[in-house]
Amino acid sequence: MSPLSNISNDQLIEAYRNAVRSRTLDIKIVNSQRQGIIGFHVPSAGQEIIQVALGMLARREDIIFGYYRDLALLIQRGIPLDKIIDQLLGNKEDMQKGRQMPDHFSFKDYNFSSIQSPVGAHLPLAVGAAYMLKYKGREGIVIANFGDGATSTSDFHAAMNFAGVFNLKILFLCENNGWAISLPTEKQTKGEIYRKGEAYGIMGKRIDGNDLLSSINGITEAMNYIRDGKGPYILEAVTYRIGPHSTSDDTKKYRVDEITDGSEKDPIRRLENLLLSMGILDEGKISQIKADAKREMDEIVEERRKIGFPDRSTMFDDLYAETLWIQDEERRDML
Amino acid sequence: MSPLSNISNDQLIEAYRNAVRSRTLDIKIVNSQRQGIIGFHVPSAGQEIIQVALGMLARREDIIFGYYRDLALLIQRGIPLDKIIDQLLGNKEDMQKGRQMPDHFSFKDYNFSSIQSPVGAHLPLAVGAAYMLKYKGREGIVIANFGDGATSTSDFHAAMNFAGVFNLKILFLCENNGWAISLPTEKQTKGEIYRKGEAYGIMGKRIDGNDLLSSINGITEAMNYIRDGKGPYILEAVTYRIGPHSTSDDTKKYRVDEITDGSEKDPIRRLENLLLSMGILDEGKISQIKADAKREMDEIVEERRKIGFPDRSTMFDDLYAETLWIQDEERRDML
Amino acid sequence: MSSKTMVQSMNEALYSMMAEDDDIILLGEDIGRDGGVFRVTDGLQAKYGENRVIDTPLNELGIVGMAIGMAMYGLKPIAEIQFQDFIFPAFDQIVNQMAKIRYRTGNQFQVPMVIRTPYGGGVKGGLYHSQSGESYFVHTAGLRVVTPSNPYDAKGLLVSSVRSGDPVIFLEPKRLYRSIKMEVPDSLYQIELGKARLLKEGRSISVITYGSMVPIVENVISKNNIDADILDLRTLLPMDLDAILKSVKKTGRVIIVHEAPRTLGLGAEISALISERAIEYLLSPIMRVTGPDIPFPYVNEEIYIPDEKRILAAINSVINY
Amino acid sequence: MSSKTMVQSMNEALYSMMAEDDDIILLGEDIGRDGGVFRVTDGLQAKYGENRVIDTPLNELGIVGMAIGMAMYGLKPIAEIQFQDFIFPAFDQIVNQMAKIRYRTGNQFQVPMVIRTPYGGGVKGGLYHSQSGESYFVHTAGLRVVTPSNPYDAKGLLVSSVRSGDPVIFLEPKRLYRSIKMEVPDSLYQIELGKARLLKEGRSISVITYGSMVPIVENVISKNNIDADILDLRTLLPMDLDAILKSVKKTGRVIIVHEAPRTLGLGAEISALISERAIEYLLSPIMRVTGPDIPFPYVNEEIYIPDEKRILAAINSVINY
Ligand SMILES: Cc1ncc(C[n+]2csc(CCOP(=O)(O)OP(=O)(O)O)c2C)c(N)n1
Ligand SMILES: Cc1ncc(C[n+]2csc(CCOP(=O)(O)OP(=O)(O)O)c2C)c(N)n1
Ligand SMILES: [Mg+2]
Ligand SMILES: [Mg+2]
Repeated sequence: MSPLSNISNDQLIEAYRNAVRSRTLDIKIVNSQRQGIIGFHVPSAGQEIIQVALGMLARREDIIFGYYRDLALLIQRGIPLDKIIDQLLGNKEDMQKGRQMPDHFSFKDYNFSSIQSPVGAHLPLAVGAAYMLKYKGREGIVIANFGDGATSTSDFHAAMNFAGVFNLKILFLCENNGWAISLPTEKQTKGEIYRKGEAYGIMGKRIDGNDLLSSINGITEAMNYIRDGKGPYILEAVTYRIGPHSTSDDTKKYRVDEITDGSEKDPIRRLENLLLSMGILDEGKISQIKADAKREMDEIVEERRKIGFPDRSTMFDDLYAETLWIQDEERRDML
Repeated sequence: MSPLSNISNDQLIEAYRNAVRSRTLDIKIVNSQRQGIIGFHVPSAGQEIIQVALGMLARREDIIFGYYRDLALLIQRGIPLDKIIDQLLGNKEDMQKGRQMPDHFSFKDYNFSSIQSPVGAHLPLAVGAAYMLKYKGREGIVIANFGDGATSTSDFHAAMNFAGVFNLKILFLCENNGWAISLPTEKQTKGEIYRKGEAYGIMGKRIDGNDLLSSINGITEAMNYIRDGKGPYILEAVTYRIGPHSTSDDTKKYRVDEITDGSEKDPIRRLENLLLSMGILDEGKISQIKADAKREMDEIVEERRKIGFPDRSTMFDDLYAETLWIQDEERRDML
Repeated sequence: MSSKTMVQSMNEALYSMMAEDDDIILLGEDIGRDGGVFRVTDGLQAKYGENRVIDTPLNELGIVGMAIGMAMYGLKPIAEIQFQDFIFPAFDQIVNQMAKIRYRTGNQFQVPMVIRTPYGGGVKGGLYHSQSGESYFVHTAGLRVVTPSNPYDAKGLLVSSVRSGDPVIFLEPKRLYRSIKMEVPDSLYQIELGKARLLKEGRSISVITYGSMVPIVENVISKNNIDADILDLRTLLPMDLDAILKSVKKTGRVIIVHEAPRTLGLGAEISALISERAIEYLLSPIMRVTGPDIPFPYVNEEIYIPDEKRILAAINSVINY
Repeated sequence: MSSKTMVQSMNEALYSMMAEDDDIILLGEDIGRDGGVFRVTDGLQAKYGENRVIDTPLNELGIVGMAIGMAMYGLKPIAEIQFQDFIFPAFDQIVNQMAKIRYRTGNQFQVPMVIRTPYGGGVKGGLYHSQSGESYFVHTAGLRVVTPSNPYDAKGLLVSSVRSGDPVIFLEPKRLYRSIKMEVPDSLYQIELGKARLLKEGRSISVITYGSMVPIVENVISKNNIDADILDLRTLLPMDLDAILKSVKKTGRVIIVHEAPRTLGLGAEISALISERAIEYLLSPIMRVTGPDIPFPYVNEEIYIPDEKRILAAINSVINY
């Protein structure tokens, strides 16, 4: 049986399209950053395929705790582009009122939780959400994404151990892109990431996160295991950070590139080749998808740029259920 | 080859004697606590054999980071009883000037580091000490003891991972006594403690910490591995907490005893039977060892009790290399 | 209504709130079968089951982080940290997550949760079972910080904390857990957060205090017949600025008493608020009577905690200034 | 002597100290090959090797804990925390270990180590790359806390911190890393810890500040020709009480300027020290000009940081009181 037997051709094309859209937007953001339109960005280039696969398989009711490099996942999840761009710009329409740096999204309506900067700190929260599902007898699972560097954090350890002890429905998905800023994964830990589950009685597996089939297979297997109540699961998706860590990062000091944008090893190119060989796509269609994506991203950034910034006084809101005298007074004094 | 081939009969008797002395002192302290002479105690009853074995095999230059339940280890390490008692009493002769709770020892001269209350927090420090050994090219290894509960701490995770990455000479020795206060080990983690090393590329093994032979064997093997520079090692010594967690703890709510003081399963009794069967000890000698220990402990506590408490003004010392105006002023104002 | 200790009144508050609201969940070390090392959660696991009164592994970061995740998704967790001294492994979760999630998500997510934890010295706990760390939390916008000083307040403040919808650090003065008994209603009631209690009225001096120091302050004042306002803050973040200023404007003299170390202890903020807003009413320096800037020692701990002598000396120096 | 930025002067300090003393070791995230995300350790790994300039895994607790262990056993580690916002995972190690080991062991062990970390806003870093957390450390007896405001001080204070024999939190105002260039000696020199610098003398008001706010304060004062004492604290724990009191007794008016949130920001302690010891000299309220009690927002960050307008308004209100 083909690993993709449950996946229609349309879904494959959609996955490809979303990967391309994500990459296109990624490049657009990097360029916008250079032009001073967007303040900062952590490119997701190279990690689109595992993210798209995850987005295909995650259900509406599943709660996703993503991290800052999950752009393709957001797109595949169906979060409207304008909401994504609004966050990147920190404009008045940004659901977070311009408070967080670019790429630190929260989309509660889409069951996409809140991204913070401190690496790994969302993982114990994901465990709490999974506990809620269990306690309330709700459908769904929790999916927590993170990088290879995050496996070193204390939060990872606490989360894995608690998840194991309480036997929660949670997928720990490590996007091992080979780097934590300048530190290569082999200096991050001497253990294998997918085997870290053994310390917690948690099942683990490594997959090729740059290959859609491997990703879909691996995630499906893990999700079935989890949905069956057999326990948490850690997937190590081997992927590759094509670009720098962020728009502030200069990779020259520490790195010679292995996979470059659009090269044969680029995961989007790999998918492209697969779909070409399967006859699902042809060169014409590919060009069109790319051109459409380019136009779409150019237009939407241009459109959202016109929106102004949040009113200054809003920066004193939302600390508490009711505002305290402290922030009220500071708002009055400072504006 | 007998597992004990490197151990002389005298050493075995000495080990037994020290286990008995430790147990005797343990009981003496608990009684002193009831009488209000000593403020608090975490009994080590049940864990003497693994500790004595470790003390036998640790070299002078090895740096030990023990934890609060390592009384027998201190005794086997050769730390003078009066210094131990002085700490328990917090008297004027206490090297720590009465500042820490009982059982929180530091004996730098004996290469026995400093014990704190926060569980596990010494483990990253042990890694730092091991790094020093490596950097300075010094002889010796670091030994870090801790309980089963400590394996859940963030400190454990950080320490194990760093030790693995830097390939340090460090023995992580978990005294798994089955409990963390009221939490049984199977609720502490769904992983096996000795296999937690796999998450960090660290070798691990489980031994019967209530059996001297198994303990000596296991520790010897681990130490050889470490001294040969093959990497860190985690040993899970299965042992048993005979008493309550501490003199403040009431076990009735959560526990029915499995091993009781002096029962056939009591590790000291097991060693006693072994030495009897080997003809190394006889009943007379045993009685004498016990009687000597009793007298010794009664006398020394009686003697050290007479020593007064540290001068009040010393409580403002030792925060910095030179005192600051803040503490100088507070000393002046408060005394 | 019956006579209860603080441990009892809080246990009762938890018991009743849980009966009313299934979303309330307790978690922490040894809180279940053992009932907590101070017995505040005694009997609750037997009543509400292991899934609602959760014995956790030994990791405070995990406890707090898991509670935050629960709170974001509809539950109302009440976490116990066994001693406040052991809350620091969770500090990043508290400062960077719990306190900031409502803000950073533009109010998409709320974090209605309480961290209960015993604080303070006087139980021969040495460096690590005696700390008064309220400053670390009061400096952190996004949190509420609450400290009761008696069994009645403990119950009412705990109920209000749970119902506030905000993340609350609830500091329990462990020295008072069983040392005071008083009449406490059996039913649930609330005490408004952010409001101090004027527990004695006077004209010559304002003594501002809270938590573990309240009974000692009351003692000094009554023993020595001092004509003082005694203000028990009850909530440390936000403080009751109006009550503080009102009292100070009346008396013109003020001392602040707390057990935490002086440097950047809460007294610093109180003093600063006063000299920003009411300095013209002051007749003498604002004095702080506090723990010293040293770790809490095991021996001589009675010197650490402000005692009647030191408090009285400060009062006299201010009154006779 | 040549013109250097703060990044350069600190890099030079590290370079030279390491050349003199083999026991000095650097550790942190991305400090080796990459030279640190702000390049403060640039080139040092190439010079001193991987064993002395250590790229660590991503765990701040591990970094600080390992450094403590090194320091207890004879080394002099200098740890970098990539942003001060990320120091909290190590907070337990800092508060309960680093600050307390000398004390709890009765001086058997010392912890000569420095944690360097960039702090403060103004670089579009949002909630998690902008924090000014000095209060969390200043409240912790056993630590020293140091903050330079220019390249010269940065070098001298860093050298003194490393040589102090004590655990030091060294807060580097990241906004000033490259924005100021000044003449800095090439050789090593020290600046005494605990001593403030009076960087301008005047008679009408004392402006007390430190770190990132110093250039802004200087600007306001000089632009507006204000006859002010400007005190750059340099060391936040212990503060230079004598210098503060001397200035305040002279001018009788004081404002305190810092970027950290107001509530229990350092200004609170300064204010309290003054009204404890010199209230009779005061001619007007003690005002604080600080960041607000909110997380540091990404957009509108310029409102967060005290600006010339707010500082001037406070000065005027105090002078014209
Ligand atoms: C607790 C914490 N420490 C340090 C940082 C700085 N930092 C940001 S991203 C990063 C590397 C993360 O690597 P990884 O988890 O592999 O994710 P990736 O960026 O490679 O996707 C570091 C060190 C941080 N954000 N949080
Ligand atoms: C960080 C921290 N959290 C909680 C405590 C309270 N506490 C003291 S000992 C203990 C259990 C430790 O269990 P384990 O590590 O198995 O050691 P054992 O006492 O069984 O020898 C707990 C929870 C503490 N000391 N430190
Ligand atoms: Mg990575
Ligand atoms: Mg145990």
